[in-house]
Amino acid sequence: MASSIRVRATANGDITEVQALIQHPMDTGFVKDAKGELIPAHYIQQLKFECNGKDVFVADWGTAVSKDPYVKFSFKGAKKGDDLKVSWTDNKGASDTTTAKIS
Amino acid sequence: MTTLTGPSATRRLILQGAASVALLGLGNLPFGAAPARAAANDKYPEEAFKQKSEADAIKALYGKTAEPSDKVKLDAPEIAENGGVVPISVATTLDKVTSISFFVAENPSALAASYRIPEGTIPAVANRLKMAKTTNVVAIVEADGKLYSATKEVKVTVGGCGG
Amino acid sequence: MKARTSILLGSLSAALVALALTSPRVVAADKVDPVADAKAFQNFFFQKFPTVKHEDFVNGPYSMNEDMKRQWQEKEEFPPYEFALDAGKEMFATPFKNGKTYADCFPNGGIGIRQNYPYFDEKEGKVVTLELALNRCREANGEAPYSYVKDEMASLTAYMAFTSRGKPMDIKIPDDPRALAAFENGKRYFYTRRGQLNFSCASCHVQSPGERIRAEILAPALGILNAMPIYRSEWSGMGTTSRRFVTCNSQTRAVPLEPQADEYRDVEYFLSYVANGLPISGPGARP
Amino acid sequence: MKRSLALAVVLALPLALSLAPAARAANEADYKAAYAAAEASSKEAAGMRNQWTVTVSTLAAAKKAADGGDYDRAVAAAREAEALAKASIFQAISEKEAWKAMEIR
Repeated sequence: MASSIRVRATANGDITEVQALIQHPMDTGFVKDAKGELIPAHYIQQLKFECNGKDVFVADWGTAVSKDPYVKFSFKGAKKGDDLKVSWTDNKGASDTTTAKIS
Repeated sequence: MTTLTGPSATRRLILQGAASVALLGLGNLPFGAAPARAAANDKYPEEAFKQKSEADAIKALYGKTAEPSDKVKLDAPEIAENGGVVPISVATTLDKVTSISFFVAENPSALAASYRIPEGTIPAVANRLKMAKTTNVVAIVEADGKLYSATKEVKVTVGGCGG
Repeated sequence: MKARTSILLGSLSAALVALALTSPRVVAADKVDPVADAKAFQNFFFQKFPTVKHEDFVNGPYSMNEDMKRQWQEKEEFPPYEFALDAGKEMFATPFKNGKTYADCFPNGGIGIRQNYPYFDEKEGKVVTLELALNRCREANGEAPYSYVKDEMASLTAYMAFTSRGKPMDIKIPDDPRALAAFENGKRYFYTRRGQLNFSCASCHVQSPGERIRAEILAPALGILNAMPIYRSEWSGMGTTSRRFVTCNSQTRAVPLEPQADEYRDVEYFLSYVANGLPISGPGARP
Repeated sequence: MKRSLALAVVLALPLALSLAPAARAANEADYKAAYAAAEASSKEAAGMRNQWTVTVSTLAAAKKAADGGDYDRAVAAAREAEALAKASIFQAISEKEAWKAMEIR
């Protein structure tokens, strides 16, 4: 099974730009299914990016983040070839992790 | 998919074949039970995400109030093409930024996302948020222990609660 | 309930009366001339939207509105169809139980050929769409067919479209009266009003592209299929050409036909042919 | 398009008023007759591949009301469904030629 996380990390000089897209339903808990029953809330609560043993970005999310969430940020201090570790956990205790090489 | 709840006969007439996205009146719904926590040792701001109003959410998250600042640049569309996916970003020229948070004023709970910005990370974030209806989006930047905000109204005609 | 229906009924009869009064031009025994039709079709859109670059029509409503175009460009930085595209690529490369692959069913191994679909199959005497060809490929290799509207079918066609991006749509109409009849039938389907709202495909996508129906900005009919399959925010997911036809029908309150019904195959043939020369842009992202 | 809709609403008002409820309470036989007529028209529309979603749902509503013993409502819904089906048939017939008026040439 392919990872739920897609990351692109590109170093340009001292600044690395990171874009990530995660496959996740991000159900709000307010939407009904075809049978008229509420689909329980199911959403990523925390998404973390680590590089060279240090957190470079931590996202705390509620249900108002769109389905298949996307985020973009930049940080300093990394170079091409460094590993960027990305991990998330959701409100049901599920999680996923991936490591991307900075290009 | 989703169920269509309660559009009036008049609205149905006016729809003229427009899509049947559920426009749930979310503002009126009672807040659901707290979800189970995923991990116990992180600092996920559970309480702040539970607050309905923007003011309460800001208080729960930061314990103080924000002042508007033109150094906080909030970028959001005039009219969201779909309330389910509204691209919103913020950047700032302020120094010593430690966090950036996004609030959608009239969502069922106002706090949408909060980002911790460690030293060395550029204080700029782009993300995509759900909006239940036309309302203000507020970005708050925490810099040197103080809070600065920028606000922009985004019009939503297809609500973002259909999924 | 009752009043509402009557009003809508009234609206239908009024529209029909209006139509009768404005007296459509009497058309006497037209010759089917696809080349002239395509030229007129493209010219109509080029003149209606003189500032839109021709190749931009394949970007649907985003070619017509700046604010939306910006939202789209932001989305395209990491497009929502990315997961479907990856899944499609993997599926395309994975052999069937008998060891064969999709590549064995298509010219050029299925790569860069999207612009030639649908085509008219002279053996069958009917239009064959890419979705149909994919399911026939599966069945010929002992696999169960996929749903035509989304999921695996959307992923597979997303990948095949992606390998054809930028190639001009290139639909042929062979010298076969049945092919001309299919084209004509597709054209008729496109312009025929249906459903309680009394809308044809053309009511929205010829007369009003760029305008809002409630919140949605309508896409121009020209190039609309070049972007298929699409990730629609409104669907929170992917959909194929079949899904687009089916939902369009329901939105006018017409009971949709079964996916890949002859009428749908013909209208896809017509719409693709009149977009000849415009680039494939699929998979697309739409509101 | 918008103008024609507004016009349609104005034109439709007398029609809406003419659909006042019947004076006598309907019975099962009334319903069966009304439903059979509606079903026949609906099948004809489907055969022309021009069924409307509202015909199907109104027909279902008629049946549901009858199952619940509300024959007034069942008859009204069945008649509505029949009218909708007939309108869709009319639409299909008139569009056999009328579509050409919309064609880009």
